[in-house]
Amino acid sequence: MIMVSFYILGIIILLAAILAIYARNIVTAIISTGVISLLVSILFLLLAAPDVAMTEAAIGSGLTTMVFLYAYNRIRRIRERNDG
Amino acid sequence: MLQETVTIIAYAFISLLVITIYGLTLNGLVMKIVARVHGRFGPPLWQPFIDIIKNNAKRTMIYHGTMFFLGPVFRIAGGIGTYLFIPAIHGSEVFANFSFSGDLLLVMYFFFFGQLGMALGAGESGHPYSAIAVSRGLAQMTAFEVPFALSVISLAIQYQTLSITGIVSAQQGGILHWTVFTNPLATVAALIALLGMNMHSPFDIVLAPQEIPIGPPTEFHSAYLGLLQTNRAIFNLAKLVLFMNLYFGGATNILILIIKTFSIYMLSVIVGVSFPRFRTEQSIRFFLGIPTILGILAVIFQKL
Amino acid sequence: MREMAFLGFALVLLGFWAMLTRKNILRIIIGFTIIDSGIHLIIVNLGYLPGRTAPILEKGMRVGDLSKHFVDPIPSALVLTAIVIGLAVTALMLVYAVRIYERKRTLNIDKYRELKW
Amino acid sequence: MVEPIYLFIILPVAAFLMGSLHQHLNRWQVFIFFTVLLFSFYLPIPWLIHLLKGGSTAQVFTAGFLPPISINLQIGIEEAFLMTIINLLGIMGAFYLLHHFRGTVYGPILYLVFIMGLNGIIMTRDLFNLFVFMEITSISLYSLITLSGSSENLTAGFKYIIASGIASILFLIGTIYLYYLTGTLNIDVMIASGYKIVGPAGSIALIMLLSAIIVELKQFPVNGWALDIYTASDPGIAAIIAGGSSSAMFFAAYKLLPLWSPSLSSIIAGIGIMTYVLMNLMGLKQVKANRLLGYSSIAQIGLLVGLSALLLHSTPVTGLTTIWIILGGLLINHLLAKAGLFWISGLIKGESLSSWSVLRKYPSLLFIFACLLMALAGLPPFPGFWVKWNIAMQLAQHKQFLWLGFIMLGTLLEAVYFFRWFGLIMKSELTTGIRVRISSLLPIFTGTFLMFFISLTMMNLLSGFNFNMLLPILIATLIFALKLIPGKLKALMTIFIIMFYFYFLLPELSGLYRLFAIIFFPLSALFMIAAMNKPGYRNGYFELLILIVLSLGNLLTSHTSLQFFYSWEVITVATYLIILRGVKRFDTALLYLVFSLAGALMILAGFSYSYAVTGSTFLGILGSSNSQITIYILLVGGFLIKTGAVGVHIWLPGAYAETEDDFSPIISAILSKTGILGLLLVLLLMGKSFAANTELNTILGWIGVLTAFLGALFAIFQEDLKYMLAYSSMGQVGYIVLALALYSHLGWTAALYLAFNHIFFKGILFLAAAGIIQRLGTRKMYEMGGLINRMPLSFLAVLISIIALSGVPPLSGFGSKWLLYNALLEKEWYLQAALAFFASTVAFLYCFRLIHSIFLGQEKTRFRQVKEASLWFLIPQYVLIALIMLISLFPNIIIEPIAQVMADFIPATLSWEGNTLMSSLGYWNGNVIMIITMGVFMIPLIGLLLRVRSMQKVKQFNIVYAAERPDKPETTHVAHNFFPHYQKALGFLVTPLVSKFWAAVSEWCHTIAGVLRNIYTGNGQTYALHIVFMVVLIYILAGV
Amino acid sequence: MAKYFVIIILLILLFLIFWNLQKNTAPRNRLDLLSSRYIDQGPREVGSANLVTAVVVAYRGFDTLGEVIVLFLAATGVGFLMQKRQKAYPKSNPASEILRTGSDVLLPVIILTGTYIFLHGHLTPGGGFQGGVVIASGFLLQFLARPESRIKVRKLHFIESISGFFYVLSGLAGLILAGGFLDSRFLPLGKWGELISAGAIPLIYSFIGLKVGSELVGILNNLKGD
Repeated sequence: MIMVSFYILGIIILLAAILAIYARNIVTAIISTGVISLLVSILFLLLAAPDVAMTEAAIGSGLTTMVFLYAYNRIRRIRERNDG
Repeated sequence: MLQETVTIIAYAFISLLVITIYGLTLNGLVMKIVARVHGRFGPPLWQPFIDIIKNNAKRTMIYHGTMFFLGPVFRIAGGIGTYLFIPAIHGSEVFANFSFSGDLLLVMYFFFFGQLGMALGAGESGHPYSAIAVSRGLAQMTAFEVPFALSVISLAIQYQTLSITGIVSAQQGGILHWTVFTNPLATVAALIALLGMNMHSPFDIVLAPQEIPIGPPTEFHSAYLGLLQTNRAIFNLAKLVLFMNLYFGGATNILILIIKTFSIYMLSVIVGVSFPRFRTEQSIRFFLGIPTILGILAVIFQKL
Repeated sequence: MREMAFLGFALVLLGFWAMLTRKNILRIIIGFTIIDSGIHLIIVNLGYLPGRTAPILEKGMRVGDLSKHFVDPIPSALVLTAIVIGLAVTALMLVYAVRIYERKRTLNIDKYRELKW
Repeated sequence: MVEPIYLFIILPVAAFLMGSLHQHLNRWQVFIFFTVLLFSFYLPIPWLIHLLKGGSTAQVFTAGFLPPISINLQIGIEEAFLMTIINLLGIMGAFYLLHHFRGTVYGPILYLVFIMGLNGIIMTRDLFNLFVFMEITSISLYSLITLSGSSENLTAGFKYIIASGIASILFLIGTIYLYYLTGTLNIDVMIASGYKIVGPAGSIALIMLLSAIIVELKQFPVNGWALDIYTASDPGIAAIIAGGSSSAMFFAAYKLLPLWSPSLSSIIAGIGIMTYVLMNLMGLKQVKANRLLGYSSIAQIGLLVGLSALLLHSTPVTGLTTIWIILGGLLINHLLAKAGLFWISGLIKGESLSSWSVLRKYPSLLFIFACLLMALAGLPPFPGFWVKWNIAMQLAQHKQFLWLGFIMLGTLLEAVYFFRWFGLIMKSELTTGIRVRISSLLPIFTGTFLMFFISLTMMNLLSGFNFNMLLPILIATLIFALKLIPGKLKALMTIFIIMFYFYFLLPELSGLYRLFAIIFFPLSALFMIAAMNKPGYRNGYFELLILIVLSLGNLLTSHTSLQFFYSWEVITVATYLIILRGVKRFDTALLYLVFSLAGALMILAGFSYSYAVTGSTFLGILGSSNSQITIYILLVGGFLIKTGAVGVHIWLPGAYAETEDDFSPIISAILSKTGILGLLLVLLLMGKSFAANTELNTILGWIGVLTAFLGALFAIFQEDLKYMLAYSSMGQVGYIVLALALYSHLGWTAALYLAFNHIFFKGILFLAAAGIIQRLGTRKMYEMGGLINRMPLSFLAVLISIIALSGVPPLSGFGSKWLLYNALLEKEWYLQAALAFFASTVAFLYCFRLIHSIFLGQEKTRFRQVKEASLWFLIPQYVLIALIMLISLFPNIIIEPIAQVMADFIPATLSWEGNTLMSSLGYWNGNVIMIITMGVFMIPLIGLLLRVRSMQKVKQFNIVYAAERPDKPETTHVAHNFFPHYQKALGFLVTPLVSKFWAAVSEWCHTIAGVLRNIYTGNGQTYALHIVFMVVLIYILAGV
Repeated sequence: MAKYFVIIILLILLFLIFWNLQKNTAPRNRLDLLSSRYIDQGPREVGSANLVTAVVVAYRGFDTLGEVIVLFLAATGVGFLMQKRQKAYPKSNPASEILRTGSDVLLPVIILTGTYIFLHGHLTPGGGFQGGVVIASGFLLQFLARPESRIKVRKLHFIESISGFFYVLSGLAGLILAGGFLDSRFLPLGKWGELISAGAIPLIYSFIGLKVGSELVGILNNLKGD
């Protein structure tokens, strides 16, 4: 059971990684990165590390993604101002 | 001590006088012979004496500067000095000159003394021909000194001494003891060098009678010229005596000296008249070619 | 679990791939975070022993032979630190990206070559 | 003693509080900032003292548990030392950055945390904690780099983050697997349980860890980002990166050293030393100052890394102290010097190397700059010198000759670009653009001052204090301090000091050394009379002269090879500076320095080889080993460079000719004898059984005679007066080398006699040249002419000296020729003798050309009014003429003492009979020859004088030339290209093959550097790729 | 293209290295001495039920100090870098009413949750860092809901400083009152399993939580702009 869920998660993680690398839209990529972290944190739970899972979920998928999006947002705004 | 000194000086004077007279005669003789070879009548035998007396008797009123004035003095001092450091006649006290004060190296370097002085005097004359001629002369000299030096080194190996007296005494006791037979390579190298030393044709570009009237002494006249001419007799003979001592067994009396030096001189003259003139760089290359190789071979053979 | 480690390494390599080939510096930063996730996975996996539980005492557990029931707490502790450091670095990189974009109006890393040799 | 843990309490607290309270703190903020920094500086000092007194290494435990349960810190000697200097650098750097920190609270906070991080890296004994502290320093640097906010700052910083990020990843992987294998994170426990780190997993874990550290240490090839950081970041930040961050990281590497397997260890050594060499090589191409400093920084750290890997692994515990001193010295030397240079770079507005020429306006800064460069190049009296020396000794002792060679190559390359830079500063157009702030200057000066202090300490530690070695520098500094004394007075003082020193030195010396002391002291004092002629202050000139001459004295009193080498290098540097002062273009001086340093390195290699075999630096036992051939080759090679032997002579003409006119006599006549002294010492000290018989002497002899010949040949084609004399010097010294190579009593007597003679006549010639050039303002001989009327005294001096030079009897020169040929023939070196003879006739050519072109021939219109040379030039000339005359008349007064001295070493073959010298081959009576020559000269002269009345000097153009009277002196003065026929006949021999060869070497070095540095594309991704590549490479090399 | 080729080759080699590394790592079936000791002695020595917390706060507390400093550095660095930003940027659109109301309601709940997490760090999974992040996420929601809102930066900094200060101070207390710097046992260990137990761990985690939370809010605030 664990192994099955692991394999499914693993494949999704890898696909998400590829998506993060190659997605046209940078926002998609950022979200995919967050998804990777989230799924990895599930793996941490499987590995009996709830502390790490919590942290990874909170920091890796939550906060980091937000920081990413904020940064990207600023870049976009610079671009807009520049174009405008 | 004083008496000894006075005697030596007196002997030197005698030796010098004899050699001067002989030298002048030799010059006259050669001029005559060369003229005859050319098919001319030529000057009389005593012409050099006349020239020398005439020129020396003339009073000079002008000069180009101190060095110009001293140039001929340097020149003749060089000639006399060279001669006086060579023992002219083996065993003779009169003709031993001042050979006790130095060896062959001294003589070889004293050659330069007169050359240098002459070159300086000629330089101050401000005449471009003099400078050109000096440049050519010096350049040529460096070249012919090489085979000569090699030849001398070969002798030094052969006789294990640099003393001229020593070399001469080692050659005594028969014609076959002469260097010319015991060490022919060295002799040939040196004789070729002698051609250059004498600045005879084909190595007479220094004088180059056509474009550079008489070489370095172009501006020298009257008394200066007299000194130079005197020197030419003495210096010429000094070289001949040296060669005689080194390669032809030396001389035990004045007659042998005359015969031997005359023969050596004639040798160079004959070679001279039969060759065209070399340009300076050609003569440099020439001397650094075959004669130098001969010299090196002479050294190597002696060392073996 | 060996598979877990390979997943971790696969993430590391994918991250490297992103970092080495993508020109957009945001993607490079994404590559970094992917590598980070992979590393964390590797570390936690090394502390895992099959069949054991998280090192949290609950009422009723007997103190004494707990070390036979728990996984290794040290890697977890290290990963906690590593995650926070990763966040710090990512945040700084992103701020850098913003500032660089402000200056250079491009996110292409090939264009940042005024300094070389 | 304060517990070190308080560093991690006070600094964070200060940082935390400053973050929020800065509005309330206002001015106090700066106060708190510096108080905290001062505290961090103070903290390790009592520990250092305590530990130096023999106290034991202290452990600091955290969390109330003992390691390995909890993290512990350690403060031992190394830690305390490094913390002291890094925190000191921290304070100085903060002071420098003060103006940047105004108006921002973030800067000081980041800076404080950065300093704390460095201390943490140094002290922690936990691998993961080390990682945390590395991250702390990196992250604070990420921000600090952007201090000036330029876009270069940002892009460089981004590359740094990429590289450092990858390094962190590798470090983490390595750490966690090591933990997995050993079950601990404590470094000491991990080292103790090293047996558990086995198999491929262990090796790969180590490789990962190692790769991370190599990236952080900025080693080749994973350092492109570091170069960008050094270039782009504010110099104040670059200084703390180069000094602080690199040093701390080095210490981290040092800590982990016992972890590496032997094969990894040698990989580290290879990477470190290759970094040193290649970075210095690539530095050759660099034109930006900060980037060049970056190259040099990386190189220095590479050296440190390489050395620690090479030495620490194979040294027994007893020898460790020395190695620590070496590494510590190298570190502190680099730290202070590089930080100082970066700080100076912050003052200068331009970024190109030549924009630093503005320093010329600030002599004190320039002085500091020169000091820092010399320190980095490993020249005395800076710590770098002691380090260089001991590195050579230690590596030799460990038989690491290949690495030693590489290190020397790197040193040389570094010196090339540094001193090229210095030359550029001194000689390129004066730029403007400098902002000098007191706050910036203070750390620069403090750092340099500290360097002197540390050098003294190192001298004390490594070789014992020696006041004599310091004396020259002290005196020179003292004179330098008396800035406003007129030059003439300084000249007098210089002469006085030199003679005073001589007076005290002479009784200490004996034999050979006494002869050389006479060469070095009274004669150079005599030459210095000429300096009285020049007006103005001439700052630096006399100081350097004193430095040179007094160091020459130290050469003579040296007992150990260290003392000798020290003085040797001081002379080299001082000579370089004095040459640089005088020349118009810096490359002449640079060429001198580069060749001299190469020579010095060869000498160093020789000494170190000897040390490796005998284990002692005592000069007397130089030869008591069975590897004499190597030592002989190295030492003789080194000294030959100094003599300007053919093949390595290309520095010589420029150095002799282009330098100031009154220094030329000293360098060509006197300083060229240092090489001779060296050669003589080598032959003496190598032991008779070896040195007298070795076939190498034959080679040496041929080198000597070829130098003599080619020197003379080059001289005849020179149009420039001083170049001719320079080449002539080269040739004359070639004779001396030839004579020395003979290893016979006659030969050595000839050599020293030649040496004396050469000083006399070359001194006169250069002094006369100086006088002439001063009056005429040109050095081209064909522009002169006819000067005999204007400068009769100079003419006479030159005349006598060329007679002496060419060896024409009766003057002293003939004696040297006579001795030389006799010696050569005695030794049966016949072909050499012939070539020497040829060379001496060629010398005749340039002698004549010299005197003819200048003094004879046609007088030029523009020089009609020139006066006789200055009296100050004539006085020493005529003293020398008197000496020449004296020894011509009585050669014995000089030959006899020389022959006696030489008889101490080799049985005499020279004998006397009254005034007649007898060799086994010939004889020579100088006295009589002189008298006879005078006689035969005077008699015709008197005869001629009798026949002249009312002499009248003809006008200049009163000659008949091509049937007309010339009217222009230029067309009638045959002087230009005086020996065209020689050019045609033997010109091929003077093709500058050697110059071309060295030019090609330089060209190739630059080309290789240019190609190599293409790997630094400026693209962050490429740099990341380099790191991956390096990991793979190390993996392959380690052969897992 | 050649560059891609090189990268592929290098990454394949890197993969081989990793493969080699993992393949040769023997799976372990029992814990090492050190971790066994942590597990066996931890509850007794430190009093923490969560042994990860025991390691993080107590045994490897020094690492955690570093960790806090790293985050502090990140916050400072972001502030430092953003301080020099150029002119103002165009305003972003205001968020929907639902989001605003929701965030207003949620904020206290989220903060409470965060506080719970770091206060129970020694008992349950989670701790100061996780709690801090949760608190920050509450503010994040605020930012999203009211992009124009400005938080009181000075107050934020004050909380950050003071909590950091007290964190180090509690470490110092450990040095003075207990076994060493950052020793959490300067307070009584209390009864195992209770909220107020495990020495100073809850206290320390609270400070950390506050500090981390305020720092993260600072970062987000800085990045948000305006």
